[in-house]
Amino acid sequence: MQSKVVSLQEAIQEIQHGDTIFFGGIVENRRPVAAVCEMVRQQKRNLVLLGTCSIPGDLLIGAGCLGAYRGCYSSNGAFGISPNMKRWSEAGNLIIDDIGHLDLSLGLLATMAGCPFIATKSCLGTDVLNPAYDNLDKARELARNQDILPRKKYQLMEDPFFDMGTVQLFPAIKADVCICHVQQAGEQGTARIDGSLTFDHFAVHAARKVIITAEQVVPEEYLRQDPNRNQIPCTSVDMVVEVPWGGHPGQVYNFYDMDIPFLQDYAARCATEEGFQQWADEWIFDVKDHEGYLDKLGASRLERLRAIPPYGYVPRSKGGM
Amino acid sequence: MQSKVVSLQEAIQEIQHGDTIFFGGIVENRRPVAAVCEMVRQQKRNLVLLGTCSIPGDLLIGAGCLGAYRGCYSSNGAFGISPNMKRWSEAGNLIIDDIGHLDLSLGLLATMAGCPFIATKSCLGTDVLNPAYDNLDKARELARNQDILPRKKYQLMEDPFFDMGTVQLFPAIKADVCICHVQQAGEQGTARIDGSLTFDHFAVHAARKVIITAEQVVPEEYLRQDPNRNQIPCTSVDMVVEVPWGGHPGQVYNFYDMDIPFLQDYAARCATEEGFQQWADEWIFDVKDHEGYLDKLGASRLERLRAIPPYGYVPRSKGGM
Amino acid sequence: MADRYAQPGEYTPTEAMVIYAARFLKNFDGKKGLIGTGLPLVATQLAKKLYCPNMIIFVETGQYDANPPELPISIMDSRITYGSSWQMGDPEGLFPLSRDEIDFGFIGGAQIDKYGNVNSTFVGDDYNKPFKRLAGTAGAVDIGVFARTTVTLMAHQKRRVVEMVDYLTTPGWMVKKWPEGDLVRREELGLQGGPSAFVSTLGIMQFDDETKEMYVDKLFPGVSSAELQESTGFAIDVSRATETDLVLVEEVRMLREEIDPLNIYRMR
Amino acid sequence: MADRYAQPGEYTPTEAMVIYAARFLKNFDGKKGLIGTGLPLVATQLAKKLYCPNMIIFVETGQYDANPPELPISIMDSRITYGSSWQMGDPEGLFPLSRDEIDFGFIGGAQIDKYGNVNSTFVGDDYNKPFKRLAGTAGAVDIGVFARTTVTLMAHQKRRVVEMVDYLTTPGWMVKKWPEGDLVRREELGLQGGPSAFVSTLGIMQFDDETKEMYVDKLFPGVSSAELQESTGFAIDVSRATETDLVLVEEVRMLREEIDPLNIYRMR
Repeated sequence: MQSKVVSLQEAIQEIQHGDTIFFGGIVENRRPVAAVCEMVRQQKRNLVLLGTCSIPGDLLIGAGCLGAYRGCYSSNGAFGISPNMKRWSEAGNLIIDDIGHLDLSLGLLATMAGCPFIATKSCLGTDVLNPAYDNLDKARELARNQDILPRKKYQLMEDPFFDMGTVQLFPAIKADVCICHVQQAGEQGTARIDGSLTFDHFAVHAARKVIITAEQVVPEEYLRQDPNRNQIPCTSVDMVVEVPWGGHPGQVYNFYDMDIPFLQDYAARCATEEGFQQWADEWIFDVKDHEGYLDKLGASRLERLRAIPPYGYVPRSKGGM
Repeated sequence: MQSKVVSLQEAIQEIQHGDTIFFGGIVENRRPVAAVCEMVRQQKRNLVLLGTCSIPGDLLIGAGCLGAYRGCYSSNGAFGISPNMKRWSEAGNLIIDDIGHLDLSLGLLATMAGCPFIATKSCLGTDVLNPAYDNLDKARELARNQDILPRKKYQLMEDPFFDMGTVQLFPAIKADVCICHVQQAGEQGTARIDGSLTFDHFAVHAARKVIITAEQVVPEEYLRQDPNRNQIPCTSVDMVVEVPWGGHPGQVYNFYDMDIPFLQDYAARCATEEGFQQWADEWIFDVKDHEGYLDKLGASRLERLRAIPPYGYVPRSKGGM
Repeated sequence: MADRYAQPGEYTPTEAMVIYAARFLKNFDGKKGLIGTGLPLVATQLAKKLYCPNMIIFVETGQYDANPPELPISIMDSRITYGSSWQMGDPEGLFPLSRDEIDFGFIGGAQIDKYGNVNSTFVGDDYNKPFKRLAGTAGAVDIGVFARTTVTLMAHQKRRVVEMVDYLTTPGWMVKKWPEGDLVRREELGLQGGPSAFVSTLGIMQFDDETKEMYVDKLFPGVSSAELQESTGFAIDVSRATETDLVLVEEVRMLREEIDPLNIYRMR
Repeated sequence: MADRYAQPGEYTPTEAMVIYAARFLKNFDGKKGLIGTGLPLVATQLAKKLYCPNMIIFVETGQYDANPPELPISIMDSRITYGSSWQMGDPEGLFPLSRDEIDFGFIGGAQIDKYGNVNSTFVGDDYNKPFKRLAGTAGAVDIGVFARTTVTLMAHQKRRVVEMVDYLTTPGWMVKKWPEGDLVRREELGLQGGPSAFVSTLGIMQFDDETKEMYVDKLFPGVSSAELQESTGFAIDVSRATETDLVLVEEVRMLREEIDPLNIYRMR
């Protein structure tokens, strides 16, 4: 099998305006931040984001790349609601279609299993099923590839098998592009994740194009000595990019811990439009590329974040925050 | 959390007549043979077997423990159709309800995800959906706990989400008892599998009672240093039994390869009722317990089967068969 | 013995909330809980150390029987991985709910109403232009639908403890039946469980067996019924309220010195 | 150059079947195949060594891009684990089919009919008391439903190559529409693909574009149309049959010396 290793610029060029996208990781954990900075540089437009927000989604919103968001969680965790998401949605400038966390899981599970839908009670009783809050059609109108989104948000039906009463049929969740940031990938695309897999192990099978950014590209044969320890098969991966510190300012288990001052600074500055623009100039546009971003951060700052075995993060007893 | 380690006899005593059971592993790979020999000794009756047959199911049939079989594969692989299964079913003495391999996978997936059913095209066009061959009700009548089996085998419906046309709703697959044989388990039940997980990683979440037999019981803390490498969480396990060579004559990846002469002998002798009875006397009843079985096999025979790293089996260049 | 007890003023209202929540979790020793992000995580850590060492913790980013060596900054923090029995992803983290394995769910939120419904999606009356956009559903929907019971933790403020939530994220006792959206008892939808308690910065609220409406079960030391009513957005039944036992010095010490020495959660 | 070719008699009919099947797989170099147990596994190994090194193999016990260092005894043999990209279980092994990732499926069976339907469940007319119980569906159902095309391998005998299979395990071109069981074209059920070839011990059969009925495309060296018709349970169209190229000495050598030196698969 040929090598799938490309540059970050090349990989991101494959993303089209209007694509429906999914990012691996969650909140501050293993998110493809470097890849998203490159998307901002390349000024992708009218994207539909599926899944969760946090820094990657928030950057796209602030930079005007995102048209709609369909997901279950738009928080930067301990650092507050994703600030651009908050500002844009409260101004009425972003289409949001809320689904449940289990919905997201089951939708990706269905796609991973090649099934059009699955039955659950996951949102019965809640406003997730409220027709007045159903923005799926609006998101669909924006999508370049409309067939990727289902015709309707859900359907109720009586369970014919176990007398469970009314259940909700929930459709598969599919994407044009999935970008995951992982610890290690082989040059053919086999990838190994440490810590929470979040949705990555399902999502890579739910997208037409899969980009893996990895802290390290390692020999494919090395990963194939213990295929039980790999989470992503090469057959579902289209491009591999080596991006050390590609999840900064978040954490990448066994590699580095989160950069709390950076995250706090982001939250504070992005509370206003001007603040975000300044931040983006400083950390995305002025640095030109990920190498520039790393150099601006500085080696000693990064070294302080480096994970300590066996914990996989920086324990507070060792100077972590 | 308390230790869940018990003896094989104690674990098997928890299985009731009429239980619906599922065995981990498949064909010659990581099957709980020692546990099933103990089930035969304890003369369980009217069991309903879900999943696949091969030696474990075949022993239960030959010994008169099984009332019905609902599954997708009843072969001992390279050693032919499971011989007791073949004899009994051809005599009209065994209720069989055939489902597809993907059906089995999706049914367990649905249960693992806590869903009553899932939509698929998996058996459209085939005789799996033939009402004349639907023996689910007969199997259900035999089961002690009838609610565990669905009210009907499948239902057809139009896909409302992606214009896929007619799809088949397939119900969750649940069991009273699941027995898996694994490489390593901690005393609290966390387990690590090498090689194919077969259905074990789903099935342990689909049974009310889960028994893990393991080649080695290792310190729970050891397994918890890399929880990404574990396949079964302690919370889904009720009992842990240390049973070295518990998958013989099959293979247990990284521990031992299959015992081909033994498997050939089984196939040959079990072609007749008398042959099976003799075999069972010799290898189940006369040896009293698993230790007796191992001593009868002999240490040198077992040593020849021991897996060689990094392959995890005995390569033919190193004397394997 | 006097110095065994801390007096109001020697701890913050947030610390009181976390401490009494930890005590409430005594009910769940040996049980399985799915714990939401934020202060529930802190209260759970305190409870495990002091009151229920055998509580089994699931986290929705895929850890089973989590035993983090130090306080995670959120439920997504990889501090939860090491020491857990199994580390998968979010789907596997949530499936114990839908499989009916979870004895209790423990969450925060932005609004709670008199039926124990919780809102963590948006505040306002226009979904497409909210007064305040919140984090969204996350596990809060699923915990409310599937767990055998739930406990909610929230600062007690008039704008938070309301007659009816602006958006029903976590189903409490009276929920919406679609497609019409009629308010019905949760059991009518085949949902088991329901909330057992709302632990606030002022007291512990429970729900009437008959009406399923919230009432005050306990007031924290130094909190009056009037003050609690004043901080509540609807007329709440305070007739059954009694005062809790005092906070222990040891509880405050544990929280400040061992659980969150860096005050990451800004409890003080 | 004469010794480049092996003559009939210098290889067995089973070896011929495996060798011509391996050649047929040339069509799938660089493609993704899901390979069934038994001789398809052997033919695939031979094909990868000689004709299509870039074929990507999936196995239904959960290996992706399998590269077994030596011939597995069946598809469940753990010899397939080492060297694969990913090792999960049977569900993950099958999902590439339902996700429409599989270019071709390659299976054996006990019966095949004129529409390419395959039976691996039972032979006889009483499901509850079969003349001969077989292994059951396994992946044979799923490969036939989902793969973009299928190739079937089977000894050519009158009782195996029949007008209509006793049990329709693997859907071919004309399949059963439930609940009535009417025979319809597979596309009427929304099933893509369909069988491209049946490689037997006597020749290679394909299916007419119009009628979807099996016809003889190639006869193996030394096999006559009459012999093939005699071994077929229905009147088969032999009018388009031509003879295959001769078997290569190297193909036989590779099979005997490198692929299956211990004759595990009893091909000779």
